[in-house]
Amino acid sequence: MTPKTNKNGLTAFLAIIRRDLLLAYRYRAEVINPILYFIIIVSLYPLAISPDPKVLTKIAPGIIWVAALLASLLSLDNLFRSDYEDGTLEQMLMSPHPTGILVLAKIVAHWITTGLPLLLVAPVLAYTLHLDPKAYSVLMITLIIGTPILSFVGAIGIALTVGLRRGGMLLSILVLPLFLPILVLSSVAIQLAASPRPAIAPIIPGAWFDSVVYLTTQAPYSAAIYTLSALLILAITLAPLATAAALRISLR
Amino acid sequence: MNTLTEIFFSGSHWTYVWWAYAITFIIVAASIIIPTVRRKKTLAQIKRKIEKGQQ
Amino acid sequence: MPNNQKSTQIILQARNLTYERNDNELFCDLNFSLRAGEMLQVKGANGSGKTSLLRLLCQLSLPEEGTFFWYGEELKHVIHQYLREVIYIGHNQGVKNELTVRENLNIFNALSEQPTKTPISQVIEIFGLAEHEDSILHRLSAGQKRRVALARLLLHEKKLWILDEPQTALDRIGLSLLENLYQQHIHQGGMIIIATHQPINAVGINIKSLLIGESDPQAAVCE
Amino acid sequence: MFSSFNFKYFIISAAILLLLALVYAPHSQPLYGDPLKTGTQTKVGVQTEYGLIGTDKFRIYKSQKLEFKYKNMVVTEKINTTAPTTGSLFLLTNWLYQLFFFLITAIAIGYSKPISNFIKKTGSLKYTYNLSGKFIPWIAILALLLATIGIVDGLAFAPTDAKQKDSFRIIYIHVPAAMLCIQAYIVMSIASAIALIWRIKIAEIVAMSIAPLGAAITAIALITGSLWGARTWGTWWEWKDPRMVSVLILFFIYLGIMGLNSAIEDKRTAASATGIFTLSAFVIIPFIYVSVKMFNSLHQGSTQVIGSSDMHPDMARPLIVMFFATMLYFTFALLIRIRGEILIRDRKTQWVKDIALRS
Repeated sequence: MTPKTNKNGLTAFLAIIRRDLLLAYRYRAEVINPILYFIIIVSLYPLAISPDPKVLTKIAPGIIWVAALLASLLSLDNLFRSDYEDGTLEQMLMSPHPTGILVLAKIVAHWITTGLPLLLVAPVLAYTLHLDPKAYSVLMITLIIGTPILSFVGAIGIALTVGLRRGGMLLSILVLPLFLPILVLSSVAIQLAASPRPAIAPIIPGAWFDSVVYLTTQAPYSAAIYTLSALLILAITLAPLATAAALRISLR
Repeated sequence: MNTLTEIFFSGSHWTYVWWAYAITFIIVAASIIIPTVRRKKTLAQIKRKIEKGQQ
Repeated sequence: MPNNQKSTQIILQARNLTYERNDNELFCDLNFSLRAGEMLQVKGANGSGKTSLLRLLCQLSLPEEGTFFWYGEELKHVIHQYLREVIYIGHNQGVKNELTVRENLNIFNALSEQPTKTPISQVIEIFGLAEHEDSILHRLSAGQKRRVALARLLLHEKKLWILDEPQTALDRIGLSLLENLYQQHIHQGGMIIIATHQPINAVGINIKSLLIGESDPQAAVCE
Repeated sequence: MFSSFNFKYFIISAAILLLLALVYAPHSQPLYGDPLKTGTQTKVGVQTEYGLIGTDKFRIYKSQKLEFKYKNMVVTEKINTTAPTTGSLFLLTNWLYQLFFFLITAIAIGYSKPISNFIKKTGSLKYTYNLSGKFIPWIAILALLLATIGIVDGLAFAPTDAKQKDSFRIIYIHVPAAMLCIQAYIVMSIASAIALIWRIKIAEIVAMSIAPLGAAITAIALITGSLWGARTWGTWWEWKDPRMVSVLILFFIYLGIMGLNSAIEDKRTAASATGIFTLSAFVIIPFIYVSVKMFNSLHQGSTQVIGSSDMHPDMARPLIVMFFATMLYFTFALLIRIRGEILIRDRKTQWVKDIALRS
């Protein structure tokens, strides 16, 4: 009879989150990188396209979301890379706790250190891009729901390419098509919130997701937000399992 | 010769149809020929290695 | 006093193990078994698959064929108990260089399910890391980092130790510390599988040896 | 025979597959939507924030702009009568086809225990190599026969569409290809799932060899789609069209899978890693369709037409023939690719050496 175990999955989960936050705190300089990257990318567009406020308001949601997507894609690398190199990842795979929980902890910690700061900076940048005042609330909602999905789905990609020497380019080719629904849903939601025109949607729900689109008649952007949150729930439940399996494979 | 140019560059409805069918034919043919060639090549490679091994 | 009455039950057993690394077979039909209180030294030239065999034991990689048995049961079915009883220290020591000694040990303490056998502060004393307890591992020497990695052996009640070249970068004191760790573990009925070239002069332990690769004709090598 | 049939597996898998069918149903219909054949009588309605604004029944002859007044709001709608729609005949065959496909998979899963030890027992790679060797000529001949019938019928005998004249004949290549790249992906996902769960070598080889073939078929769908669009919509690439964009994303996913597959040297780990990625992308594909359809409804203000009319039977006949032709072509090209991979995978075994010496 094994002695009473005083450490269940939860303690390991919290220990890993605490460890990663401690690491991030100890190297605070690195936490700012995704934010700087985010700011620089956003500032490219007005210079590249046109500083005229009318143009910028139209494309502001897209700019912010593309920048958020690229920033989180860039920061995915330090999710498993350092653990892979110093062997802690092997120890995690060998721990009796289910790997899914440990991976979930790492992804949550990664989101707190990289996804969350983007949320703080986004409204300021949205202001500089003359975003429509009505759209700020929806911008924040989509970012709060969207950025965790980026971390979860990106974790699967980085878990697959962590073992490869030149995995960086392959990671973006793998993960960007999977990021697309998030990008499109969020920018559609923000544009629907910003634009006064009533949203026109198909009226014959041919399939289940036509009725989801049909929902735009309640609040113009609600269907997009509903789908985004469905994607978030799917990501939270399935991505850790897929990432754990992917880690097992790339460490083989 | 001008029938060819006429078919493929006259800009009428049929040109688009012919272009579509031609490109599909090329891709389909490639997707059949390339693996067969590769299969033949692997067989030849194995054969060469065996013969080299026997000397 | 070494427990001389040998417990006959085979705890860990491997049957016709075959392993391929990108299409060249490292070893096939490898059989070995381990009883409580035994130590197995895996020998073989570099690249002969010693580390691969250890990773197979840790279930980090899968064999082409062959099965493991733990207490007579197939490992696939008792993987959870197995992982509770096993600890693996590989080449890269599995410690975070950006954290302090105490923080590293705290994490290992949380990662395993058993209650802590020896409290962390006592473990730090045993391994002579008392004054470096709160210093970042970056600043410590390779030998001290290796001691932090080995400190994990005492943290929990682990039946099977799987060690890959544990003695690298250890000084004389470290080596003697390591050797009496072996003795202590074996006497308590533990098992050790170690892949190393240095001879292990731990008195009172019968060391079985297992040869892999071409270095020895009767080694388990593939035709 | 029935004793080894595992009803639990069968019912669970049937339930899961039914759920998948529901999720995937919308785009297993022809990917180019349900346009209107000119001259049909129909109603057009638009759902706006202020309620349903619509017309009563009227006959549509050409693309036109409709004006609806609602309170003080004027909503204008553009209706296009593009390619002929496919009628219920086609939808029926499609649903039967999908149902047949999922039923076979559910039964196979029910028999998974006997099947997996059959596969393990028969030294699967050699057995598959020889078995497929026998089938390939027949499949090739049948595919060629059906393809020629379909194309000749489609090009020569099908009536020209009133509005699109002859450029609509691209439909006989575009629609089967568009559907095939979805089916290829589903087959690849099932093969990867089997390879991951039971680690059967042949499943890994099947999954790995579908990726390049799927990419080729998606390329065909994209090219023929844009060529067709070039004639009917004027621009050969239309970002607003949800079908084109989602097929393009599927193409990127195929390329990602091929990239990941070639990046890992060891074949077995490469197959497992690709399997994980295929299944993760399999979960996200419905969301791609949802988001692109929503994107389209935001910018174009989609004109959903109440009631869709049937496709002229002469037009539909070659399409159905072409479906079976493309399916057979897919199996044919896949089997060739599989045989190549089997030889590479087992190049050390004796039976491969014999074949090499004999060749």
